[in-house]
Amino acid sequence: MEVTADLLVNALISGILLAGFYAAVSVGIGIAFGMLDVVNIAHPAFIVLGAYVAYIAHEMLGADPIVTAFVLSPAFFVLGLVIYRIYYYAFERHGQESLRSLAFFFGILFITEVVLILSFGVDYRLVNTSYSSTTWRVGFVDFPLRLVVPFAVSLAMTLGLHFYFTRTFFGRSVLAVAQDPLALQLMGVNPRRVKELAFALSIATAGVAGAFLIVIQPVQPALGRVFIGLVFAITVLGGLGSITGTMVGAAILGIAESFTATFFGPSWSPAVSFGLLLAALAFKPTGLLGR
Amino acid sequence: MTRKHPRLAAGLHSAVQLATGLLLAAGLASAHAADPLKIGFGMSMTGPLAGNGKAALLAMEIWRDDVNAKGGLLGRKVEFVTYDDQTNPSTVPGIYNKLLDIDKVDIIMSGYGTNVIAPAIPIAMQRKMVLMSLFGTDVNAKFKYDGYFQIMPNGADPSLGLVNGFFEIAAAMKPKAQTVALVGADAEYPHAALEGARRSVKNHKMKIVYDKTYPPNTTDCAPIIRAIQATNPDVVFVASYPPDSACIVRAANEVGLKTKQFGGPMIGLGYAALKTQLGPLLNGMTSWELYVPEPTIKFPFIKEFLAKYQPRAATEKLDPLGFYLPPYAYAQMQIVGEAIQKVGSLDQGKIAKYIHANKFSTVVGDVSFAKNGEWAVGRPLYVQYRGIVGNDLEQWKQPGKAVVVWPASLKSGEHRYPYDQNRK
Amino acid sequence: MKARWFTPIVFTVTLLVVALALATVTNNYFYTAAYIVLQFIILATAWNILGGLTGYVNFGSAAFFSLGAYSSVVMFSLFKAPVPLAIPVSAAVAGLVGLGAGYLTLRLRGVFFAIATLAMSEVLYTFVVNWDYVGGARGAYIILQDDPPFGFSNHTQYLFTVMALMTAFAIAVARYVETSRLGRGLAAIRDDEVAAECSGVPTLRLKLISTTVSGALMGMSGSTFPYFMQYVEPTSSFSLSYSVNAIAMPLIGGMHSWAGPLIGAILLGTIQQIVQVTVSSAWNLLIVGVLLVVFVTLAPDGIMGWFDHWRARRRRS
Amino acid sequence: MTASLLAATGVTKHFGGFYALEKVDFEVRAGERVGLIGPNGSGKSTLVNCITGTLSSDEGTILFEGHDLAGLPAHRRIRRGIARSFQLPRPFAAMSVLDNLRIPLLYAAHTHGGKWRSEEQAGDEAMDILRQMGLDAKADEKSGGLTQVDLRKLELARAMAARPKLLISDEAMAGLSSNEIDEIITILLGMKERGIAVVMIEHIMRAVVHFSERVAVLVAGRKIADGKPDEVMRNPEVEKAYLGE
Repeated sequence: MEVTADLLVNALISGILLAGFYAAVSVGIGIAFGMLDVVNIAHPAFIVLGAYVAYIAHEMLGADPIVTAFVLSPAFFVLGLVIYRIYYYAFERHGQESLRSLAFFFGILFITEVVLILSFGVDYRLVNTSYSSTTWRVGFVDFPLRLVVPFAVSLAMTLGLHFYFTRTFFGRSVLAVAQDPLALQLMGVNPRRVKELAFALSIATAGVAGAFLIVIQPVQPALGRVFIGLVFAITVLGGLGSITGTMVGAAILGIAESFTATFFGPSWSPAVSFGLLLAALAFKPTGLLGR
Repeated sequence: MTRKHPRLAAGLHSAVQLATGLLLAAGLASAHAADPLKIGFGMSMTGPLAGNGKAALLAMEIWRDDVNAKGGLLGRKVEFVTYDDQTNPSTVPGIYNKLLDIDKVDIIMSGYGTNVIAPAIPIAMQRKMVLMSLFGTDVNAKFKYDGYFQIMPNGADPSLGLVNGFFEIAAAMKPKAQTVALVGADAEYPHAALEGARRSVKNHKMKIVYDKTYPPNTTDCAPIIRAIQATNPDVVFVASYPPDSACIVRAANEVGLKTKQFGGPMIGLGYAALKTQLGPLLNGMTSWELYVPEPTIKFPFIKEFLAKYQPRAATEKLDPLGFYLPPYAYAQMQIVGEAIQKVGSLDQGKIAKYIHANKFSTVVGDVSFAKNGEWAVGRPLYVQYRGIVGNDLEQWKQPGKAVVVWPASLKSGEHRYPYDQNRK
Repeated sequence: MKARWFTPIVFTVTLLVVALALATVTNNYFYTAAYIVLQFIILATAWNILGGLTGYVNFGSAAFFSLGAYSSVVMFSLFKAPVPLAIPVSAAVAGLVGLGAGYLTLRLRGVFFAIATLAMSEVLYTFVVNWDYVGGARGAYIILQDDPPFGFSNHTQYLFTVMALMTAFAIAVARYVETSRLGRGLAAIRDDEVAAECSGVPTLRLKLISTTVSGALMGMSGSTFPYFMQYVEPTSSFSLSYSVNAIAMPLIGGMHSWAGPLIGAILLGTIQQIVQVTVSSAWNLLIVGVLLVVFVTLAPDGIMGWFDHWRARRRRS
Repeated sequence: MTASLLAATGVTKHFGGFYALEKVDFEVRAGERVGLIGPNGSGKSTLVNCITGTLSSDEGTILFEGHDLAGLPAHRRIRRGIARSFQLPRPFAAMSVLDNLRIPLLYAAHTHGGKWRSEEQAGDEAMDILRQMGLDAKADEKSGGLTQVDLRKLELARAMAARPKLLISDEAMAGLSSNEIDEIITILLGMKERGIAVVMIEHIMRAVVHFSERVAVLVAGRKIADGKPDEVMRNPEVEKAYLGE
């Protein structure tokens, strides 16, 4: 394949736009797994749930999926609170239980899938927004709004989260909670409360990512499974414990996927993505920006 | 599910049989004349192809009700025994052995698609059962089983028959297309279609300039389309499954793909879901279809069938158009039913022989079978989408939106090219 | 039970059960359903050697299963290898990959190891999809034209028998690993790897043995799959359900002894088989999901845990 | 003077730019009782880790009974006779106390204890050790549920079960009451009878002075003193390091 400036620049832009979506999908795992050590493997199922919620609102009220997602994010936040409560009483209280909690979240994943199948059927759903089929063209570079809008909103969301976690008292106590819950308690902060709110926040991001998902591609109830590997790859690749790590991981996988698809053959892109992850794990297990 | 199929009780009963190891010798219970005639099959009711599977099941149930209204088969009421194969081949041996050994069905049918048909064939062969199957691509090439039949209308050389029309259209353009880009998803069916396409391209003396596959869950297909555009092909051929069909179509519009002819056997474009969701993005594409409401397509009774199917599909949240799979799911039942009635018994060997020897008039037109169980003469349609406005469903029920451009005998309009000038 | 009697007893019981089944059961459904349950017993038992006894969670069981299956496909394509030859080769290939995964444990613990095995599974899947010799995405056909050997009346019964013997073998291996000096060392690694190393346990060697044995047994469970189906394709053989079941079954049965995965696999495997032919599989998934949630929250040590509690209480009173 | 059991010379270990140990010489003779002291972060635990093989040193040689230990992993070193206890107890929490001792008996003791032990033999020997430690009543309890002092004893018992020639006790008394400290000291003093050399790392001076025949002092990764306890305590540099704290 001949490498031209046209292809190169477009591959890069496509990769970056894709990375924006990937960041939104993974940022919840970046919080739950990266900061709280909660292996929430059901996160992608909540993303798909978010996609269906956005779909329903669009079908019934003609509402824009992304607007819906933000309006309904308190509901996802509450869902997160509930799930964390169950998780806390079943596992966290007893300490070292990562394997059982893994199975717990698998169970939650299946239950969510079934609920979606029973209520919406198994067909692929898709939403067409006013911007779905518009593409801006700057020179020879394409900016399809279908990806640009989620990218921009995702960037705003992840940056917002980044500043929230680095600049506010609550955010910093989240970063502290995994490392030294005792010290936090001495400061008068209840670590459980902190984890609960942070986890709820991570589920709220799933709702928003779900809206992006249904704008970008058709969705069916079991689609979440496809994203399990991807979200953990992104979180681990960039490094745990920071939102910037997730963003870096998303950028690497997004751009790698786009370049593989453009210049080598899209069929190999999973091998490239997960090969990168394996290499990163083998040589720097803490991730590129790891703590 | 139990609402539709009273299987729960029967299933629990059989589970008890399994658990207690109570085991009846096959053939002990011979069918009484008044017993219902049981037809058994697995079908995708969950999993990635469940949308198709459930629509097919509905069509088959319509046939069952039609037949029973006329007094059943061989004077016996027809009953279905169905299981969910989860679109997963590893469930198939269990399902068919259960159907044959425990449920003692009289006739078996296949589930939807090559993946679940392939593991059913060895079981059918072992039990010497006729297997009428639904949309497999050249599965019998390896097994060479004479009790195997297949209803997708691609002809005796299925993977070539599936795609040949597309390249005949390309060859008929002036000037004749020279360069071809092939792309498809990493799954059974698209790979089969690509294999046929390579042969067809060679037959038409064109040149392949791009030939790659992609993972079915690709999120953004724009890099693929750009890589294809960089080779500047006259023709872009795509073989895909529903989610990636949408991915490719959108990417082609976003990138502004410039080529003379774009399309192919893209599964999903035949359904209402993608037709309405993609809407005007489909304009100008040359796509494979199995039925479209054009004046040149005059299958007997298809209108009556759709009149029954569409309202029920709407209430069960299934494909509301029913142009793709349902008529063929119905037709395969018509063929099996007619054969049983004419043979006058359930002798599998005689039924197979009858189906091989005769021509059947079905809702999808006249069908006769080649030696390998495929349609003797294929009849896929290639259409060009035109004048689609917005995301309205009703427009697809009107003629002139999906104009048949191949085969010549069914043509309802001329192929317009290049693609990029007919996109709007 | 004395250790040296265990293996002969397991094999004798297995042979008796198989002989009884072959003599009385003629319907093939029994054999196909039993085959699948047995296959899950091996997968769960194999997973537990690494996951339950050593404390490393393998998330890529489907990949090892598929390695076994595709090794058989290659052998069959090359020279129509018979089942008894395909089994050891499949086990060896999967065991070698397991050995490679074992070196990952040098640097990766806990969830990171689990993610690495998941990534490995994705990479292997991509290779199989792009490898035309084994059929690539289209899948491979293994068409058995000859009659089954050893006078079996059909292939299903033959493969069921083979699977039953492999299951007995896997259980014997798991029991041996658990009760031997090796098992004590693995348990020490599970509890505290640094302390184990400082107590003289050659941790790397033991972990390599564990990943290799676990991988080889998983490969073995997949080796007969292509003969059973006569058709394999990558999407379903790398299906997440193998990986999840391999974890869920020991978890439900109990992870600290060989009997846990056995009980869990029989229970969950049978339920799945029954549900598949009774209610829709949406419910099937729901049952697995609910069982998982209920067991991990309410019965942390699985069914064997209940049993141990009950035994302990009876001893005390 | 008996021959040297452990002879570490010029041991250096750095983490990035931070030198945790810089050219440290450290010697232990057979059966000797040595105290190793130093402020927090002075490199004591790093030195222990380098000797027992949990870390590998960057420079220097460590000889044990005249053999170079370079490249030997931790499990091979304990098999040669270097056992340790951990500063923060690391029991095999899911096992019973007795089974905790079985691990070193089965995996380490055989190499110089002469023979492979059977499970039964290992159990009997483990029981003996627990009796000496006063832990025999808790033999069947899960080690995860032990009290602090019992955990410390278990650490020492498990180290002894490896049948070592050198035992390195890393702060076995931190956080214990004075009665409990006396118990531990009695146990450590008893090692001499079995011909086991002991290196005691401790903050509690009373214990160190009482216990040690010789004391070495590490400050900021360097050894600043090594000699008889009373001499070392009078060393102005040591006084500075300790009083300056």
